[in-house]
Amino acid sequence: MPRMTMIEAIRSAMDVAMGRDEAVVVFGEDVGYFGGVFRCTAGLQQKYGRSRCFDTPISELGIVGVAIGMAAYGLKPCIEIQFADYVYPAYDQIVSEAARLRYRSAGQFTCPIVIRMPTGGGIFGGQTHSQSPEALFTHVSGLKVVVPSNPRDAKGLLIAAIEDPDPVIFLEPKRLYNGPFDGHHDRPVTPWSKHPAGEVADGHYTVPLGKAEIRRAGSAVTVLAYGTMVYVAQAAAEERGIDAEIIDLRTLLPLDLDAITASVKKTGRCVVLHEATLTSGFGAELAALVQEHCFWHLEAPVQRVTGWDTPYPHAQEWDYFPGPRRVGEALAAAMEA
Amino acid sequence: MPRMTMIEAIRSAMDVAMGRDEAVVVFGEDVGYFGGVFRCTAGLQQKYGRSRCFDTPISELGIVGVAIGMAAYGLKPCIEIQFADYVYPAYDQIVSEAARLRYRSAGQFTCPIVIRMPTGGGIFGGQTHSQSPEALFTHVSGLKVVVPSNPRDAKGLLIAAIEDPDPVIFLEPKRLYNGPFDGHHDRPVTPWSKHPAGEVADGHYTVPLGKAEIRRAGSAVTVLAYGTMVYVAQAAAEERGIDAEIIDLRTLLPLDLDAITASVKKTGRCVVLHEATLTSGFGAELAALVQEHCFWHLEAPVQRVTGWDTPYPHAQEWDYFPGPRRVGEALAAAMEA
Amino acid sequence: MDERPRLSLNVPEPEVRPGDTPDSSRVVIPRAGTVPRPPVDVDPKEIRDLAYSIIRVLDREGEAVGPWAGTLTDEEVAAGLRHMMTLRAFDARMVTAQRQGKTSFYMQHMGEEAVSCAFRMALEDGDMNFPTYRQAGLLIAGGYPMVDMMNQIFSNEADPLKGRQLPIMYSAKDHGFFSISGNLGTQFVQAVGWAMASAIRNDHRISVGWIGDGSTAESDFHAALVFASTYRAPVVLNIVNNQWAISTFQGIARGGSGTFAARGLGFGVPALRVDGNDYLAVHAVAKWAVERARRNLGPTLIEHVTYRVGAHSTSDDPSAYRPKTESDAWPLGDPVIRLTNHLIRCGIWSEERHKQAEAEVMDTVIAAQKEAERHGTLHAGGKPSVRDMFEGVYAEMPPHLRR
Amino acid sequence: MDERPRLSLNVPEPEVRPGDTPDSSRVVIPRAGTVPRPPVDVDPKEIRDLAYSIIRVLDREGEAVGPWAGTLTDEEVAAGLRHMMTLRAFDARMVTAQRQGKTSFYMQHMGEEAVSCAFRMALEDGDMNFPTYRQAGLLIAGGYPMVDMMNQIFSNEADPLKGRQLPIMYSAKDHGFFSISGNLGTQFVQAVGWAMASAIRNDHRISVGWIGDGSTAESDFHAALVFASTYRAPVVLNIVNNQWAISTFQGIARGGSGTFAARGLGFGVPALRVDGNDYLAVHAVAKWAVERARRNLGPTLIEHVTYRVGAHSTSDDPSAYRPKTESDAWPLGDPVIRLTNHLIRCGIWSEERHKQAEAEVMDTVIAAQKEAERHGTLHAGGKPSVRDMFEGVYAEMPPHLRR
Ligand SMILES: Cc1ncc(C[n+]2csc(CCOP(=O)(O)OP(=O)(O)O)c2C)c(N)n1
Ligand SMILES: Cc1ncc(C[n+]2csc(CCOP(=O)(O)OP(=O)(O)O)c2C)c(N)n1
Ligand SMILES: [Mg+2]
Ligand SMILES: [Mg+2]
Repeated sequence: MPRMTMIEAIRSAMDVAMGRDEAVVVFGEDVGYFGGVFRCTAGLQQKYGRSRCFDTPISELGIVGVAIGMAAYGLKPCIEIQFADYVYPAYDQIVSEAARLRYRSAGQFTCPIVIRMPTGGGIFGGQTHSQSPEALFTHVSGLKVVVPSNPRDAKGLLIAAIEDPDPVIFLEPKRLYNGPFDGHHDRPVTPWSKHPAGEVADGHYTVPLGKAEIRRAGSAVTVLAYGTMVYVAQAAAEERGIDAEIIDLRTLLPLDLDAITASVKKTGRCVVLHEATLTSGFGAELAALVQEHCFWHLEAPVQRVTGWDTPYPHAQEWDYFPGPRRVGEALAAAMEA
Repeated sequence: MPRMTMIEAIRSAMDVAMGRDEAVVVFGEDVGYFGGVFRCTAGLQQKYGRSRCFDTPISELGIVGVAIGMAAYGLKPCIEIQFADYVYPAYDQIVSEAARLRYRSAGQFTCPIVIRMPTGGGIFGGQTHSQSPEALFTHVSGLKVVVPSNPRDAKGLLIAAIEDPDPVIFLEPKRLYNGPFDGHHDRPVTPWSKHPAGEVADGHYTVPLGKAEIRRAGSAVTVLAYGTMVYVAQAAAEERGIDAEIIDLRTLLPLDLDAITASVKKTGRCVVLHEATLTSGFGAELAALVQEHCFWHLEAPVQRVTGWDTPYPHAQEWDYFPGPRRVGEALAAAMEA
Repeated sequence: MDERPRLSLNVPEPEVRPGDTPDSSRVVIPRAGTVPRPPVDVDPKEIRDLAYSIIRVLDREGEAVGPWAGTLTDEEVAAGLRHMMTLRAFDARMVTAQRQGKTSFYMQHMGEEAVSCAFRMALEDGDMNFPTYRQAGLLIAGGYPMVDMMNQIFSNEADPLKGRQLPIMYSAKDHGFFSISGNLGTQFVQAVGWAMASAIRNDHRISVGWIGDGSTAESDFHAALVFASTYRAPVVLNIVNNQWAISTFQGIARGGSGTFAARGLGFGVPALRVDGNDYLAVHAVAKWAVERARRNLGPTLIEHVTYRVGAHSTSDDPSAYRPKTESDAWPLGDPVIRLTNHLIRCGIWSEERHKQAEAEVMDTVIAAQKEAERHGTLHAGGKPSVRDMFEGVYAEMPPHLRR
Repeated sequence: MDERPRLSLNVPEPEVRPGDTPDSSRVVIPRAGTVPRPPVDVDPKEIRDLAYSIIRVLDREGEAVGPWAGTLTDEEVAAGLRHMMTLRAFDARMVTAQRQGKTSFYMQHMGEEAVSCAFRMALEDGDMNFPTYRQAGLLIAGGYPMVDMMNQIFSNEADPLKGRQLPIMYSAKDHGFFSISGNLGTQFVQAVGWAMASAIRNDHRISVGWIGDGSTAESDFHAALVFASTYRAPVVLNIVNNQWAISTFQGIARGGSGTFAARGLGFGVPALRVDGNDYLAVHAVAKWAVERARRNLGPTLIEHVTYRVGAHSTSDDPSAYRPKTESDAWPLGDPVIRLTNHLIRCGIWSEERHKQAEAEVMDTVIAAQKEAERHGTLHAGGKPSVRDMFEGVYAEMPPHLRR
């Protein structure tokens, strides 16, 4: 089985999708000739031509707006927003248009687009290269929201997203592009080539949207995580010696509630993790659902470990990031309660 | 004490603020000569001149963008977005700029602006005149989010918001503009002139941001509501004969958590209400906080009664709206658990 | 102290407000037939003047004159008149229906009928419009059943949009009519995307974007022009300048630019202004722009100069912000009367025939309304189901909507 | 089957890519001194041509010629040269510092020094710039302490922004420098708002917006022009066209418009193009536009034609998308060399003096860097506190941040 980084896996997904379906087109800022600032689209223009992979003007609104029009025509655009922090200029087109087109036209027009964007911190990117805006999309009916945590999933989920008949927000944790990351920023990173999830099949396969995966089976406490935080959870559980069951949600909307409740009903405890700010973050929805569906099984309050309710700072990045120490404390607290 | 509708109270707040402080300016689509499609700014241009109250081009981005520049100069813009459903084109300016300006410039530049917008449904406005986007703002550090439920509060909160040194999102439940509304759309509405909260002082006063108010004291179950849902809660409690304690949150960010926990610790039960869609709505944050801070006092799961996870429909408006029947059922279920 | 003159804010105001007497003599309007018609493959640089003039075909006497005349046969023109009359009758009935509580909301076209009715006749089946809420003429002229329009307006059991959308926010894919959004402007850039897709697939079909004068201030307008200009998309971009955006006169959106068409100049996009109350002129300009797009010569921006005679919507009362007499003083006249006069002058129409046509048209509209009302109106009779509310959010209903 | 030619997508491409040989002979550049200088109260309609030309003062021989020459004394020009040299030395040191791990990120100005350095000299204290990340010349020429810039870049304990911002996202209110946003374009419309505020308060101060060629595609650019045009705001709107937006050549943002300045024409805003590598021309045009604004004559749009010689940022390697030799072939030369030659020709500068000045400048920069490093660098020495992270989200810390 070939080895791929997350970047290579994402590129391979688009390559496979473009090869199978002429309707798939790829565009965004710097994605054409250059192949994207993170190189996720490198080689696609050369392979599929300038009409199917091209650079765009710097207008996120325009990128999403034309993608919606193309989808209404019958294409399947898979577009890149250079950083998730820059998606807001396109927010109206996503929320008011892409998300509602099928509904408001009673299915006459649909919007099968994928909006890819690098998300999350950990690269000293400051306020504008570090954000995790997933909760701003999970509140929007009509969207799907996906956050892969490894190359194998990234490829399978991205192909599934491209093949999906509805708009998908595809958030790529940029701290994972080149290797898994457990939150210990002062330790060297193991590359994906040394990690089993770096084994990625060359051809077509999908990982279904809406299905979570258990990353570590355990009985003491359920940890709900996605993206980078999956590795932070693993590190924290290991360091504290806590038998946590770590669920990698993979798709936030629609959510795999069955997997969550099954685990929490077993463990009776739950810790929710994300990098985004706490208030009204996606962790709020998770905590609300868990207490609603597992109330009688819970032995401790659901805890959230998240970024702080501040903009993402530059110098204090590692004080902001919810690393293994903070996660470990929460796990311990959950066990004590 | 004079009687005012919510519209008159809001207008009076701006009038008072403009009269006291030359730095206060008011603008937006149709707000100048005409005085706003809901008439909230009627007469202000005539009284304060075209430089302080004027019509703008139809560009929500532009309205908020120039307001930020004006605030950086030293003015205090109080601007209107014609419907909350149309705020998304300005989302980037609000989230990336207004909310972060103080922080990122270490206080050199600040952004004392108020962004007023009619919110909520109940007027057969369909998908684009009915939305409640509060949760899209409560996730953003640096913003304050206010939702008044009656004329007296509306005026006091709006003056407080204008005087506040930071950006405030001010959501005006349009179904309450002319009278309280308990969700019984088939019954005639009592005008504000017949309601005690329609008594509004003429001059300057404030209602502090960040403080909730108990609308109905009770011991059986705590209901967390804001805007229109306060009246729905009252109707439901009355109809079911349940001794609910109804808290009108008034400010969602920063939240009056003390008031909430004090009540839930007393009642042991909690129902959270809003018109916005369920998933990642502000109710998720409320439920998450309540279970976290009152876990050992809770005798039943925190329930959420909200709009459905669909776009706001036109014909099915009263099936979508979380009216007294659905709220009553939740109250009863909370009592039974 | 600084002795220089102080700065002050310029806030444009219309020349007249309620109580004032409108004076249209200051409006400069070129005589019909005087604006040249360039070849469709003209270099945009050569025709910058067209952004500051007005292309007109029908003169005061009802004669079709000049290089833009002659794009339609007499029968086609007569059909066009009937489309406009139908739209006007349709509007009249629906405004009344709204007052009667049969629906929640309505927006009419009074004075602007020529724009969408004539434009439609320059398109082929398969082309796609991305309209605003004031181009129902595209549907009427395109033969979309009026009863389906009314079913949508009444949100009844036969509503093709299942009660989900605000009245008049039609969607009719098979008739080249994209789902109307309540959010202004968004569709303009989507039209460019649709056209780009057609170009990517080496298709023949083109798309048409529509936007109001006020809405040109929105960001989508800019994005549409940027993308259309860069990728030379086969799209016609229409600005319907009906002088008003609710209570706001067009000077607030237009600023110092002179015309809305001028916005195209900054993008190297050919920009034309046309008399929007002149059915023949609209058709001729539409045909020119459609041919450009179809021949892969790229986008065209058209400003249709017209006047919103009615209220903005059934929620609006224009007497609060403009003189009641302003519409009578509007110098470009009424599109229906002007085309009627033309046909009479051509000898293929008469006063009597017109009266008769009016009656026929009204009968058709009334018959459609009767049929629609059999399926219910907003508060009475057949309704879309509650199921319809939950379905269609996604292709497949996810678990959280099923719960 | 349809026999007409099929549509196809136009995707603009630069003339040369890595491996190709740049050919600047096709670029049409007017001779220095040939573009007329209109009075500042000119009707914008009269000067549409200026959007398609290039205003230049310094000729090939280093002579200042034509109607735009003569806005600065020799001493001022010599000071200007020193500002540019300082900025270049500053950049060189900081690029190295980033490579040494003293900070996370840096963006340099190589080739574009004249634009911000010269513009600053046309402003008064109290005016406000809304810059992008490539106008540090405004700070250097405005006398802002270099050590404070470096403290910000190093995110150290003396960082005026308390470690919160990405390096080079300076904020210096007292120096008329608005907080830089990482989000492109947003500041352009804010500049218009600041200017509107000054007009509302009948002040004398004006504002200046800055944006890159690529970023003109953003929505904020449109909103800025709409509002500036409508309210005739006292603002100067600068487009710095350095030919590239990361890997994307300017043709993608510009489309068919010919120039970026042309975008102003659609708004009736005077639009000028200037040789951005000609310190004297930039200053002259800036002065003209600033005077217009100050005299309440409204906004001006300026396109500064320049070239980004360096990489986009320390994260970028331009050899992947453009020929290495492209910058040498750039026909407008190097701003520092051109101004040096001018001063030498005027007889108030010499090769030796230049060498000496280079050494002095470098000493000052190094001294500042030493001082800054005493306060720490990103990963070593003094740091902003964790408290700094929690403070300043609001004027008063709300309970949920205190918990
Ligand atoms: C994004 C957005 N902002 C505001 C509105 C409210 N609104 C509805 S119609 C209208 C005026 C539009 O004027 P114009 O574009 O000239 O079109 P017209 O109604 O004249 O046809 C406004 C402000 C909206 N629907 N969408
Ligand atoms: C809203 C937004 N989208 C994308 C980016 C990523 N980005 C940073 S710089 C840049 C290129 C800007 O080019 P240009 O405007 O020409 O300025 P220059 O770098 O050439 O000075 C891009 C795409 C961003 N910072 N903000
Ligand atoms: Mg209009
Ligand atoms: Mg550039």
